[in-house]
Amino acid sequence: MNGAMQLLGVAKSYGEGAARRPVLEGLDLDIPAGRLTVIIGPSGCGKSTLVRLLAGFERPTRGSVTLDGRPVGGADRRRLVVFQESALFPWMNVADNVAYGPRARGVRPQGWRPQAAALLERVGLRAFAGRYPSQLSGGMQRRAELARALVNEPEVMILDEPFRGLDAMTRELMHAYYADLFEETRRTQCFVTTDIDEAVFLADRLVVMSHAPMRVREVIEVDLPRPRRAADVLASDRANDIKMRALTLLHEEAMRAFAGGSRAAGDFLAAYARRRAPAVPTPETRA
Amino acid sequence: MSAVIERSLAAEPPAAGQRERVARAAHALAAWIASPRPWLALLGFVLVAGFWHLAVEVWKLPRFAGMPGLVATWREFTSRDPVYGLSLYTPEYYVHILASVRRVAEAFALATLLGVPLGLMLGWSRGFREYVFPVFEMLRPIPILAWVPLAILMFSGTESPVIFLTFLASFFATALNTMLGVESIDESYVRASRCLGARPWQVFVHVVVPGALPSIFTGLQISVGVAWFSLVAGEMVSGEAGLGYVINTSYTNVRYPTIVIGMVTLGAVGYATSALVRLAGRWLMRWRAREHGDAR
Amino acid sequence: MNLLADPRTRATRRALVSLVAFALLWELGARSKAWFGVAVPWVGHVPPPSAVLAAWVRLLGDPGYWQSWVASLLRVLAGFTAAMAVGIPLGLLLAMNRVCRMIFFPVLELLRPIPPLAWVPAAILFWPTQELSIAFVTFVGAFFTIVLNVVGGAGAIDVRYFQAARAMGATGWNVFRRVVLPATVPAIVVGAAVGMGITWEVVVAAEMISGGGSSGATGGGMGFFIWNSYIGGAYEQIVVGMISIGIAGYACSEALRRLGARVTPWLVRA
Amino acid sequence: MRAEAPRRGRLSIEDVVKTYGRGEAAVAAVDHCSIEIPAGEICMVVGPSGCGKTTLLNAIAGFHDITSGRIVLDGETLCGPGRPQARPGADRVVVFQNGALFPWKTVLDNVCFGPRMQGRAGAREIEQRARALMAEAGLAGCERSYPAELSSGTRRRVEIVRALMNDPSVLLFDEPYRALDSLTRSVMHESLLQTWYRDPVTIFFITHDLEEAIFLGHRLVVMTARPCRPKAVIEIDIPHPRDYGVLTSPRFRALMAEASALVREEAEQAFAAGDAER
Repeated sequence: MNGAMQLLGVAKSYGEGAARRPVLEGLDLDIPAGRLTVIIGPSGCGKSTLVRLLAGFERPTRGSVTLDGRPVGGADRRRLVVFQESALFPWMNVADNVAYGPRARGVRPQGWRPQAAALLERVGLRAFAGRYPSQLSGGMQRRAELARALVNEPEVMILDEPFRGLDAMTRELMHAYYADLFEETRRTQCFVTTDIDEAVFLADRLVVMSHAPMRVREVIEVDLPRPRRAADVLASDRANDIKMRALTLLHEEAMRAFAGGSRAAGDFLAAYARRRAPAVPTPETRA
Repeated sequence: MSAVIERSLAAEPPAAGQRERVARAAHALAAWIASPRPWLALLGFVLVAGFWHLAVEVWKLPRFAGMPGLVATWREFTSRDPVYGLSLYTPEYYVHILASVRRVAEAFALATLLGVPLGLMLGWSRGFREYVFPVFEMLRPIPILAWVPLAILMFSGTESPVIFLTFLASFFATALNTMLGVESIDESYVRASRCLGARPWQVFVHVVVPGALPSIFTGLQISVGVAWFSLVAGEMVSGEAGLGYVINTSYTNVRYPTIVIGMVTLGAVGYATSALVRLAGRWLMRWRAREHGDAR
Repeated sequence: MNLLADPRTRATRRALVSLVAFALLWELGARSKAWFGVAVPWVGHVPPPSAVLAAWVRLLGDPGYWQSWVASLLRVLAGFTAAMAVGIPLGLLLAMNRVCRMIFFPVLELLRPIPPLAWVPAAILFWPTQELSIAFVTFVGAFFTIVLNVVGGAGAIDVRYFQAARAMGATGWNVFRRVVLPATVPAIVVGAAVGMGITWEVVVAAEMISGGGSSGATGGGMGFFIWNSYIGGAYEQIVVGMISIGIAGYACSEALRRLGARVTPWLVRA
Repeated sequence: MRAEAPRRGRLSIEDVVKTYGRGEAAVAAVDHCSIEIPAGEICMVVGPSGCGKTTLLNAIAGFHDITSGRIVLDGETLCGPGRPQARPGADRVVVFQNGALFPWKTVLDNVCFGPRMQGRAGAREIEQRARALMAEAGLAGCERSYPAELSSGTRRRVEIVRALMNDPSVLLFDEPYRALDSLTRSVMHESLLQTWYRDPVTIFFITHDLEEAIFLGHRLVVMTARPCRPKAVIEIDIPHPRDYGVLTSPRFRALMAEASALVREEAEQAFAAGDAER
């Protein structure tokens, strides 16, 4: 089973001299083959940089990023990314978008056409194949993007908060979709998010990251049965314990992040500090 | 733990913000010098000027023979006693520049004074737009230069027709962009201000005008460019002084290097005036500049 | 359903009212000298719309009027297509190749503020025939707008599209043909529409300044037709010429916008 | 807690209908919706995207009219038969989805905007109160910044303080935290509750996020798909004050299960119809 990725002693910084901004320092991270690894950490802790390194859009300043032991070159179809905002080509309809990869690599149509059609069917977009991305809803765009990536049979799928911005209900349905797709294809997934519920529902392996420098704070094995159903996960105590553990870790990281001057975490602690709430009026007593 | 928060929550003293911005600007400049960018730009100029020099004065290619050469023009431009009477050292050169700049400034000011309020009204009140915009939109496509004869008929003398033409071009550009600016304001700002009890005229002053400001300045920049465009034409046809006049008369009196001097000066002064408008915009809309600079 | 209250018809009704009012005021102003003895400033010296209309009807039968139309249109199209033919590829080249951009973009940026009409004397010197020099000036007018728009458009393409394309194994040429080109089309359409507007402005001016070109009085184009009417004292014809060019310019820009809309079906219309 | 007169803010929406367009092109957005909100209650409104929740909020705020029905605030009819559109006013302040702080005004000028426009008090007094309210909300120190310099979370809290400066009877929230990431959102929830404990104004809060709805609300109104009308009302009997620990309590999870079952049917209908739920 291939598709295992590993980061060893990876460091990454932007700018030179006085304006040098180290984002990653000595990061070691394992993304095991055939499993769904979810990476969660406070916003602004360098998760997007990690995505770019895994995808090969950027080189690490130090250390190595390997796929099945071999160092990773530039971007290629073995490691495909699904971005936060849709990267569907707006000027191509859904069918052309999905067919783009195989066509660009000169694969003969008989090689990919049946599979593309099947994928479109699988994500429920066969009826919308002729539509342009701007004519699709947020959820449908995300499904088209998943199909566009999967048609290239990548060994690793890297997703950078792909469902952020969707309304909660569409997100829930997308979670189910994505989990089923994973259980069918069993390709290595590296899913980055800030949403704890999303992380617990999807993950085989939940990696909580620390802040500045970004390191693995703790790895939690999510041994919930598959296929996962929202109602079961909500009711499961095991899932609840994992969520509590992750929440506590993240709050501690936010505390450290705040000391590092990150504004986002600053709000967190400002509100969080005044837990001693004043005496509370309830609507009934006063009316 | 709350001590940590109180200390860090207090925003850093503004002076640091200022120093930080200056340091960042200095750093950006140093990076720009170090990068290949300025040298390649210089290479670009050398290539174009070089081709012009070679084609005219060295290879004497067909068609280029009669043209003023680079060296000839440069010598004329920088000589104390220019053959055709116009160079950096002759006061007449600056008289022409001043004449043109004064006309553009006068026309641009008038266009802004009339164009911005009209644009704001067109964008703000639908009734006003439904009555006024059709006439405005009928006159706008008419090329400014087609107004030349009418301008001469309508205005006596040679000065006011040129100012009118330059004004006309700027006026249409300013009014249109201001109107588009008002229409592009996010409706939630208008709604928020009405929620907070602002009466219509207060909404106009506190939301519509500042909200439309970015587009107004886009319009003003286009308006300056268009002003120079029609000024030159106006001066060529009926002017007595000014850079357009210089270029035209240099042609009729076969003073070719001066044509090029006129053109280059026009380019430089035009660039300077639009840079001035850009700076005014940046200064007036400081809240935008900070948006890109400091937001961490 | 009260027809008058429907917003659309109300808008057209108000447009008619304002245009009629404008024409009436113009008529009154223009005839103020004859009717009231004192000329209203500015408008007083302008031919009244009734006279303009009469002149226009007369001109409709005059082949010279139509020849001027054709002459100007041909010059516009010549200059415009040349500007597109040179401007778009150059713009794309500058967008795709960083070194070329860093070399040539600053030069273009400094040449741009020189008003196109300032090129007329140099163009007349350079080109053998007056026809070519007018076409060159028209070219200059539209060229800078198109190049800068294309470079701007291509430069603003979201980097994620390149990353996605490259990750899926697309090579340089495929990325250009399937990503850069389609993504730049909207900017090309905008550049073309603005460029077209400028070409009309420049053609009229060039024709006026250089005496209407070599093909004599009639073939001189609208600019010359207007200037000639002014010299000849036929002031009504000046206004006819002005409005005709206005219509021609508007029609060309509108045609471009419609063509642009068809070429970019994926852009959701507001 | 400041002692003050019996709380204002009793809002009743009585059989409100809203359709856009006319004749066969008419699109119904709100369909015979009736909700009673007692003074000081946090009423959460949940429903699939595009079902007309925002239309209802806009009608209360007075941004557009209603086709029929009545909306009454503390006994005074805002809009109803004879007056289809309410007049926007400082008694019903809206906090918008993408925020509506004036980017060209400093934070302090934003917060003082309401009272200054209404001319209700002297300039110095307004500024004093603004600084006090900002300090209370932990926003001391960013008076002179421009909104663009603040993090999105801080901007939301400034917007709420700007609303509270006008002593509104009702705060109308239109999915205010949708664009924020989950961690910042949990911060905003706690900060909003802190503000409410200090000054319990009535809150009409639209959201699609069930966890947010149950964590904040006293009551949860589940809306049907378009055209929206209340499908069910869930009492959220988790005691106040609440903090993030509540998210994992059994009662919370039971309420989540009940609410998501109700909402799922409506969402699936919208999802299957494939209409643009952006």
